[in-house]
Amino acid sequence: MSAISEFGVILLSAVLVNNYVLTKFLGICPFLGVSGKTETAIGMSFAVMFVMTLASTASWLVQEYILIPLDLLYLQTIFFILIIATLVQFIEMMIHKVSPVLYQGLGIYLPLITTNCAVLGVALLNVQQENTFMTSALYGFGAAVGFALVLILFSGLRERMEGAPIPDAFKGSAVSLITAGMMSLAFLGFSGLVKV
Amino acid sequence: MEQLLYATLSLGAFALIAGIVLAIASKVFHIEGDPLSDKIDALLPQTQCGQCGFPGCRPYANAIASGEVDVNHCVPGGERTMLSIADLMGVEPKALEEEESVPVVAFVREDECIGCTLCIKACPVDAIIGAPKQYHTVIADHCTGCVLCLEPCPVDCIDMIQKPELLEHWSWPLPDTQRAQLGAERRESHHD
Amino acid sequence: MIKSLLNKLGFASAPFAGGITPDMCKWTENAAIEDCPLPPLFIVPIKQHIGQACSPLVQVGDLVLRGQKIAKSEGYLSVPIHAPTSGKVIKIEEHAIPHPSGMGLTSIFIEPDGKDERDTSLAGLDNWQTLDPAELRERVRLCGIAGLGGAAFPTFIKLLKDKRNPIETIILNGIECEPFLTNDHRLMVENSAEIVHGLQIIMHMVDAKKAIIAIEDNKLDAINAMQQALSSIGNDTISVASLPTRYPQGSEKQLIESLTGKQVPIGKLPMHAGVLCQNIATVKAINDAIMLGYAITDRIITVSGDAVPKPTNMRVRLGTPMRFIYAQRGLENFDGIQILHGGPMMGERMRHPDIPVVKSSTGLLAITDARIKPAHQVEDPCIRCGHCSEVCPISLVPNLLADHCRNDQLEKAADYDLFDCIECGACSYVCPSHIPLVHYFRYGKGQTAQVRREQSFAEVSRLRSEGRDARLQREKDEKAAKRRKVRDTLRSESVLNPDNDAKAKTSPTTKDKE
Amino acid sequence: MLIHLSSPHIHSGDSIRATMFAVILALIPAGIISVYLFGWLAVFLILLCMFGCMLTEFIALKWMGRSTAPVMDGSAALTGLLLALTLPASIPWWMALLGSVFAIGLGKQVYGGLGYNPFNPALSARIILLVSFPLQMTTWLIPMHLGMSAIDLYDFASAWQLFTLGASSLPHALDAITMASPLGHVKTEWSQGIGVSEALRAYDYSYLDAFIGRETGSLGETSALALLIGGIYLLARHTITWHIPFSFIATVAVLAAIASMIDPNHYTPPLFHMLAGGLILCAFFMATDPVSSPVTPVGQIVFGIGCGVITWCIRTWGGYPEGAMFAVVLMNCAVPLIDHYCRPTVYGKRGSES
Repeated sequence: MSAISEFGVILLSAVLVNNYVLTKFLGICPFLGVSGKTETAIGMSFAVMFVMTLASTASWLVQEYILIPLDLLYLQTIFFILIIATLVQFIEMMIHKVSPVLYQGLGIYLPLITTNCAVLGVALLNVQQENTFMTSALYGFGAAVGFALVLILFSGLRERMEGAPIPDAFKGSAVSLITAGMMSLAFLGFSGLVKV
Repeated sequence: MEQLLYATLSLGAFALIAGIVLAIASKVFHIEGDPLSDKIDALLPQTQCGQCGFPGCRPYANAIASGEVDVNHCVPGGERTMLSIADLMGVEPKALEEEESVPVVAFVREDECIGCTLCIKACPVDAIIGAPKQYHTVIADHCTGCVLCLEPCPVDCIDMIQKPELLEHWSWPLPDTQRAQLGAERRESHHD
Repeated sequence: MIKSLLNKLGFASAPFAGGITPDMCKWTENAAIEDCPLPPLFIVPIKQHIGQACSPLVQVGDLVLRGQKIAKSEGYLSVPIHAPTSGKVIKIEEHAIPHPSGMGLTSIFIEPDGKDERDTSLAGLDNWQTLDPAELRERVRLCGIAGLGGAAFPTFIKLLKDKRNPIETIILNGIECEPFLTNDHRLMVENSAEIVHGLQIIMHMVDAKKAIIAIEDNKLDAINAMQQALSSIGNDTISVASLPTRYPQGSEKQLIESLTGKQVPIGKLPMHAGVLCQNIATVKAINDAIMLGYAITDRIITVSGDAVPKPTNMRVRLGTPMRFIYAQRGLENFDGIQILHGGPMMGERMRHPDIPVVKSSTGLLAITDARIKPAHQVEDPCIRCGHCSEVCPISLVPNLLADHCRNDQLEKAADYDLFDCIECGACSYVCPSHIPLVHYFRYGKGQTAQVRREQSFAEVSRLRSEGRDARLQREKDEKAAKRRKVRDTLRSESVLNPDNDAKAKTSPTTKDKE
Repeated sequence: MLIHLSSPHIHSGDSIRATMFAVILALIPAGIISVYLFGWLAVFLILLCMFGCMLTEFIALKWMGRSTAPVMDGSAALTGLLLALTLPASIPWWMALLGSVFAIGLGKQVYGGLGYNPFNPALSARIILLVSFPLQMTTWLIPMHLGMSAIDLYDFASAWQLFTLGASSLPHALDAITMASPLGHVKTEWSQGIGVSEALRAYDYSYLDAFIGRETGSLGETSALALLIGGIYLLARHTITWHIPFSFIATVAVLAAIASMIDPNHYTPPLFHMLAGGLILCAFFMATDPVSSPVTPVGQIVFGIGCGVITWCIRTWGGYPEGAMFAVVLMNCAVPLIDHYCRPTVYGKRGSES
């Protein structure tokens, strides 16, 4: 398989087939937390894309050039969390400067990207799958795009549900989770699309 | 032992690098002032009435921006102001502290006015004119209905009267149909 | 056949977007215009146009003549009001006007003396061809002419000859796409010569090269009448265009698109597209104002609807109460009947018949509750069928827009182009869920206007408050500076003369009290 | 009468009920074909699903204390009919009933009833069933006209037995009454290295039969002819517009044409794609469900193209042989965004930009 088509397969797999939110159920917290408004969701998507792509490349570098040579694999989680936390702090300051409204809109969920299990999950899976530098960057980016895709789609659906006379028992998280479940079922349609 | 040294050193070094990066970033992205409170201030009705417990609209805006107070203390702004601030801040709307009232303006019963100028001093928007020992009059177009002039008046000659409804300002109410009521219910549910 | 099939499949190429073809119910198209007798009392509101209200020129007890100016215009966007007949002013007070709010406006009550004498102070301008357009324009304003198509926009404003925006084409709007209404139709059949003459006058006024008389193809006799009137004067700069019947073709912007293929840009006027649109009845009124010196005191009104025993078209004096007009056509009991002022698509429902007709009154309909009910059913949820956006002549997405209005999301509504809506009602007409979309848009527009008023008021208040704070600060500073100065001088003085000390201390405090 | 009555004061007379019954009417030809293929079984399933949906709607509304009038507006009956037409004939009755409950309960009433469901209720239920019971949902009975089936479905009693007690109660082996669908057949053969044309020849595939509907599949998806008759009726009645069906089917056809030109041995030809599986049913009746599809014409075309691309991709490379219903539900997710970004150009904007 040529390099380009391999990259394509990795992207497709990370975005659609093995979507982190809908098939691996990682990153559910921001998925439910910041999907109330499309604008906020788009902001969050870019933030996560930034963090995830950089985190997966940085963690690959750390893994390859610090942890393995020094035989410190048991420090993997701490190192990765450190990387992610730094990146999140960085983007938090940046968003606060660039868009105070988005900063307010994201609220607590912005620093919580640190504990977004999808980010750590991507970093860990990357080293587990023994990806190369390029593929891990691509994988991180693809996973982030997949996260962004479903987050934005979901925010659109939730905005539409805003004015609906949803039965009291299902208002709020209940109907959101049902919708997410339905999206997850629909994404099952992509299963088997690429064999990785 | 050597292993432990490597671990400590590498982690320490890495943390140091991260710290330096963040320190530089915080310099680069340093923010002057608070753009958020400007935005909130623009949403407030500027009655300067002090019913929120702050000495005017700007201080209240600053307090909201810093997260010190809830968004539901502005009485004259009513529900719409509360909802738009809550929307801006990305917080859950809260019920208003007090019920909204009809818009009013102050009116001085001129035959009773003794011309003490106390109300003129109290008015936050300079909407009362008059000189010492002369009748005072409220400029109805500028009065915000803040009622701050009632208290200082020694002879209680100021009334709050309902703002006259103008034909040009009339607007269609929501249709009195099924879903309009649902919408109203939904808005009411913010109150509980 | 093929065309109608294509139409149904949505392939049709249309002169303007959207549109509907409702049952036209033109029951009175063959009914000749009848004169409505004088009512026992006229009620003349001091504002009958878009713009600023007039201020009364007469007092209670004054005797007036027909066509005499009884209220003068205030501001630019305003035209004066004239007495509909000769008689006596018996009172000036607030009275209900044709407005959906049911609210009132200062009105002049005139009791006719039955002589119906005309004010002859304005002479005809037979030599209009040699006169300056500005002079003719002033005459149009003086005669109180406002758009008689229903909008009542002061006509003289549109007749401005502007070098930057030269008028190429005048469009004479004889579309009358509202169901039921036939007043323009009958006027074209009966007064075609005056209409053409009036058209020539305004062509002279704005120096237009050509004019098109636009008539829908369901008014063949009107098309014939206009063509005959044109051929009798042998004018080849004016043409008659027959357009397929479709609502809302009579809307100015849609008509311009139908005829020229051009759209009037958002925020611009037809004159920016080189077009001037005038209504049939308005042009007739201009002709009378120039040729006879007549101020506008009457207009043609279609009296129709399934609750009117004898529907017809009538020449009615402005200020005649609706109840009197209906009574002329045999309708006296209004139980179970809704009164509409204007056509059924854009007209407003009146709460009672004791309201006078004004310059914007194109029709008076009386519809039974049973017939009006389907249009005002309790709404079902929107099934998003999209019929509303198909028929919207502005290409809005009415169902989403209505959602935003309903939920008070006014900024979103503005983003969805709420303010481009012309409230033609096509969306509400086709909605299978009976959602009163236009009502929601009106609500949204009203709320937005309210918010804007509040915002500008808040802005003014803030400036005043800041000004006051600054003033107080300044006074404080000044006082402090003064005090400091006094203290300094006292200190230097007290060294010399200790007796002054006590006196000096009190002086600033007394000043403070003032 | 209300106090504030805004214009307009006349109405076209259109209603939700009329719309729903028009769609039900348009599905009658497909229903007839299903009875022709699967005998009484089709009748049982269609009635069960329609009844199940209406009953669920009634119970849900009653439970929530809302008016039960919407039960009779035809939308629940339509959902039931559509669901039944997407089910394989051999499905156990309780699964069909479960599907009806899912369709109305989870697909519609949870969101507040008619007009608020983001996903097509019938297809939501279909997907839930497919994921939950993959075997039963991909078992296809041999249609009656082939004369090869071991049971006679035109016989009320034996059809009833199969319907109530399931295939295991029959004396025959399952193989004796079931066969593969064309899409599934081609996919399985390819996985064993057999090319398209050969696989179709082995299947005894005929385009004419596929067009008329003389093949196996879900109840209502087999006959392109019957579905087209219904679809054209809806187009002529102006219940749906051409945008979604046309762009959906055309996209699949174009992609299939390009692919089969490149490698005719691997990729099936466009006509096969158009006639196979639930494409036409989905394009005319599922994707055009007004509630879960975009409002604006441009949005509808985007929606249709999206459905087409996903359908073809899943059919060609995916794990499932048929992707049309996944495609529609996936695109349903994107409808709010499509609606927001594909609004038509408002009058006068064109002019003001130039």
